[in-house]
Amino acid sequence: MFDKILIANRGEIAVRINRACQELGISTVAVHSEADTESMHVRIADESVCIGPNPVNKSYLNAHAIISACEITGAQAVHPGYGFLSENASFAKMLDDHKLTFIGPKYSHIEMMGDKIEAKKIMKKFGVPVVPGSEGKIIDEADAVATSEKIGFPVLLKASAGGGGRGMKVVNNKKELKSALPIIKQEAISFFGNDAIYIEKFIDSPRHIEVQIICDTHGNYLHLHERDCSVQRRNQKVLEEALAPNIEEEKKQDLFKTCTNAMKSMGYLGLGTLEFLFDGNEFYFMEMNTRLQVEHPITEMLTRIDLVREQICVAHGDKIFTNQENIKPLGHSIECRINAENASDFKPSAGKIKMYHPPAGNGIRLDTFIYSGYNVPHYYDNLLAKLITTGRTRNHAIKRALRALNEIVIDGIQTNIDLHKKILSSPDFKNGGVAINWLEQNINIL
Amino acid sequence: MFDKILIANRGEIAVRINRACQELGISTVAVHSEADTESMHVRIADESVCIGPNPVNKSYLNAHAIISACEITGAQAVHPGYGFLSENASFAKMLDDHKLTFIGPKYSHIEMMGDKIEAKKIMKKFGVPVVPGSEGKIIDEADAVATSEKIGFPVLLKASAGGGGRGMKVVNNKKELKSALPIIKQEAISFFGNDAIYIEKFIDSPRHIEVQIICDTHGNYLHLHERDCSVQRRNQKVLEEALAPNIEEEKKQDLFKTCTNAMKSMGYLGLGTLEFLFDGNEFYFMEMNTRLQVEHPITEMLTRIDLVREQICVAHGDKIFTNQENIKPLGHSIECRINAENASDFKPSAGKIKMYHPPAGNGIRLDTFIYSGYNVPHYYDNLLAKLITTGRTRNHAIKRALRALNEIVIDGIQTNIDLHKKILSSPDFKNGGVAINWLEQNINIL
Amino acid sequence: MSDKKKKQIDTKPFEELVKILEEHNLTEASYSNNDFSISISRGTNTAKYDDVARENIKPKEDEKIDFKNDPRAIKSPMVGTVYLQPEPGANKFVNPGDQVKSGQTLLIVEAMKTMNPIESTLQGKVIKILVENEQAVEFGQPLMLIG
Amino acid sequence: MSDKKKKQIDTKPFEELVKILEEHNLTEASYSNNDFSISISRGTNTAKYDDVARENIKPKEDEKIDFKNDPRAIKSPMVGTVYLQPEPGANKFVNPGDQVKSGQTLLIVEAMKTMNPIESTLQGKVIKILVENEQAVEFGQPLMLIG
Repeated sequence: MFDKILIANRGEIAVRINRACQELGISTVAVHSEADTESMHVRIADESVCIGPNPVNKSYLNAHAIISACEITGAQAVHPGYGFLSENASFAKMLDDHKLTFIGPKYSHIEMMGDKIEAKKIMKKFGVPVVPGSEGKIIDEADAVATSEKIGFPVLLKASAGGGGRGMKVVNNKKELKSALPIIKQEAISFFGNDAIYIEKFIDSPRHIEVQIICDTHGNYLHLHERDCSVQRRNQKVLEEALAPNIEEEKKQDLFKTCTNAMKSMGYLGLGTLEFLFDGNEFYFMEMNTRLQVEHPITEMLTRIDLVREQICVAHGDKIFTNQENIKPLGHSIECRINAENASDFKPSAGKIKMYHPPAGNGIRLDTFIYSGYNVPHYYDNLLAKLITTGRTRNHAIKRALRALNEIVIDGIQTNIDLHKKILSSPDFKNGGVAINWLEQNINIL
Repeated sequence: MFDKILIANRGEIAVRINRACQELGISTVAVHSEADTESMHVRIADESVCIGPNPVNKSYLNAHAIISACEITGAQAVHPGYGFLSENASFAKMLDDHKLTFIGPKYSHIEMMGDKIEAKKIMKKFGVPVVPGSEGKIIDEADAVATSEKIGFPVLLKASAGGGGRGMKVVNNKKELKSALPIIKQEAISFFGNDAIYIEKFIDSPRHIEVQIICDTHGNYLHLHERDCSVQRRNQKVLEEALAPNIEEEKKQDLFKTCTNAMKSMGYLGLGTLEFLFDGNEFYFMEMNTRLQVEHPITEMLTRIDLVREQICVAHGDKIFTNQENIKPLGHSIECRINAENASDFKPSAGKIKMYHPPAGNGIRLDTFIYSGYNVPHYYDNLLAKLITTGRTRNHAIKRALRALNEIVIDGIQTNIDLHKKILSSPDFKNGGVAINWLEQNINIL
Repeated sequence: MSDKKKKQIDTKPFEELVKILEEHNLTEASYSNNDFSISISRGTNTAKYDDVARENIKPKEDEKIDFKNDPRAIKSPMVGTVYLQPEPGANKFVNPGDQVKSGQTLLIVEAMKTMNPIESTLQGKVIKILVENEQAVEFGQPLMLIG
Repeated sequence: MSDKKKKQIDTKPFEELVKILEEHNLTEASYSNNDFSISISRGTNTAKYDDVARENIKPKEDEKIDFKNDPRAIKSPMVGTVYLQPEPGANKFVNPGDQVKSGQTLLIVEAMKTMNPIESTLQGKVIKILVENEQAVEFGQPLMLIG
């Protein structure tokens, strides 16, 4: 095993990784900006190195400083956490060039999945379901009609150079298609100077379902079941749960098989998450995250596999300790992302935490880096803590989350704790299976 | 289900029970002494009633005040926790007379198991292994020799009226027996005025192994496997683990079967723990606790069954949600009892907790009632918190406990955190299976 | 007498200064003019859990505690239900303004179907009856003020 | 005797001030008017996590931080390894007591196999060299004092 790992991150995930290292008997090096000198991830590490001033591009994104920090401390491997350099292929390559282990997949796979269009093509090739659409640009009206009828209405007309909501139109039938096509083409030319049009199946109110996978260098390509991350606001996940309610087990199992086969075909290594839209009982691949996810703990709670520990082990070349048959998720787990933010305008809320008292007891896990007296800097992400509650049933996990949210005390800055209480108390959420636009549509009436 | 439960306890267990009630949607009534007005169990309950002044006999042991508190609040059931009135048969009977539910076994069973000699006789009748010994008093030397040889040396000669270490002697063979018998007889007469002598198998350095059982009113008598509570000081458990290391699985399974059969024969209801000495690959029944144990969380972690929740459900007459086949303990769990005590003389340490910061993360559970600024009163038990760490393997759980003990901050009063670190770091403990006298014999060299 | 007046601290400016301190989240503040000067400081911003918990968890009903430390209070020696008259329809044992003697029955607390007459431990006038008929009371709860 | 009386402390204002201190959770308070002045302070009751953590977790090496806010300090602009001379065996770039000009090379920080000459941003005498040859330094670590 590695003797020393450098953790190239901050906040709760750096603390989380540090704990996994301690439990593996690995020494840790924290890196930090000047603002983070008193941060928890620095305090609990065995060593720390200040790598730059407060802006992230000069500190946590400063690949050179991080590699230098490895050199002066003798760290053999770098855990990038999530965000920052975690999906930066050239950073992974640089580490490789310096004979340092990047705790993550091969850099070629990071690069491959980093190009979202390329990723879809590859996944389609491996048999993973993607959003159906035209193979290339539409030739003429007849082609558009034929393609749309093959996919099934409603479809989305998209200017291939489009963006920002422009050059896009949903059409519900042949008639609408025929009248919309010339308009979109005209828009495409006038706004983007390119009349190439694609057609894609229109997915109205899908759910966000993702599959966690883990692979080693010994030919094991396993899945750790799925997570439902549909409770979102402005494309940011707010609350996640595992397993996903109200989806047929057989449908899920088929998807898992497809995913692990794709990983095998790629020869993937480490943790990865395949994100899907789910609508009309069908899954559509969106993208693959080639790193540890924020919401990984709910999977840990159900499978009882420590993902960070295993991630380090497989990066070291060890074999996964278990096999697919022995991974049996039990119960239900919910993660509430507790952010420092204003309840009404959702603006980040920085400042001093006067008092912090966490919830505790059976079925409660709280991953955080805050403490009474900590000054939350305004430079970074506003995620303060992840409350993970696990119960025998979904209803039990919800009740547990509510009682934990009533116990928690974070005084001095504003948080979204009340929003979580509202979500968990809403009949829609209790029924299970809300779509990704549900929260935004209902946020004022919850 | 009950609408309202009164929790007749304080400290961490009252908080624990309150949480289970909240998760079941049951309203709670906290009772408290004057000193506990600001205690956490009062703060988190839906209602609270001051039942008396600080001494426990006038408050937490005041059955009349507690029943009055039920009457004025409309609570339908009482959860006694552990200690205090939890094994008081007449309290359970009083509740019954007042048409209130005692969350525990029938009072006849509390009474039966409260008489330790009677309990052994009954268990022996049900086929539970007890310490072998003479059926009644020894008649003469020949009887003593025959009995001892049947049991096997070494044996313990015991004045039946003896106590406090007097009127007891270990003899290793026939010769020692013959010379000791008249001396013990003489001692028995002069100290206790009664020359009746018993002979019992002498168990030198046993381990303390206990079996958790749960029974409902629908004919289910289940075991939740065992706990090893051998790390003790002055007969007080310091650290417990589940499952017990280094004991043959078959041996355990035989014991479980015997225990559940005994419970079936008794028609027992609710939670119970059968405590055994384990020595020379044999179990010897000591006593049965007819209540929730302090160390119940380690069993919860392995079986993922919420014991307090189930205890309330079966007291209400519900059926246990699972069956024996589905109870499959997974991993290893350790509980460290964090006491407010002086590290050198073990005297309780009361006073104000200036700062409390708990450990957290994967595999950590902390059951406590303390908070930053809480004043620990000197009237009550010195248990501050229970740190429960669960890992995939025993070694993983130990490592996790050590990293959590390094994280925890309790400032202002003295605790036994260092003692736990020493225990968990010692080679003897790591090997697994220390005897009940191990800690006291090694406490100065750990 | 004038001396006494001079050495008395005027608490008003402190309260004003504390308000400023809190509003702006300061740790120190001082003020002076020709006649007096004042300064305060607070080492830490850390609120006590007491305060925070009260806000965040739930407030205890303060009325109960109000007269806890009042030497004029007769407190309940037990948990139970209060009766202000000997039997339904009868006159109250005592009324505000009544003069009572030590040992005189003030009210009854019923606990576990037993009626417990509560006798006055004080002599004087009934200033205030703090409980209502059939109200539930906890141990130590002030019942009446006598003085 | 009259002298003794004068030196006697009137405890009343203290009591009042302590009350104010406690009520408002302050650590210091002072008050004065034309006739008398009084001040009290109390070490903070609630230890900050900072202090507690330092004791309980592990102390940060304080030396590093000592000169952080010293205006005479030349700080490292990067993480790396310090070389005080241009090459092994050569003389040091500068020695304590040397007069240096702004822009003059003081030492080298090697980072990722690249030698980065660190130039003085100050003019003056080398007061102290805070690092040793081949020592690892972090961003912002004081290297030399110039003044």
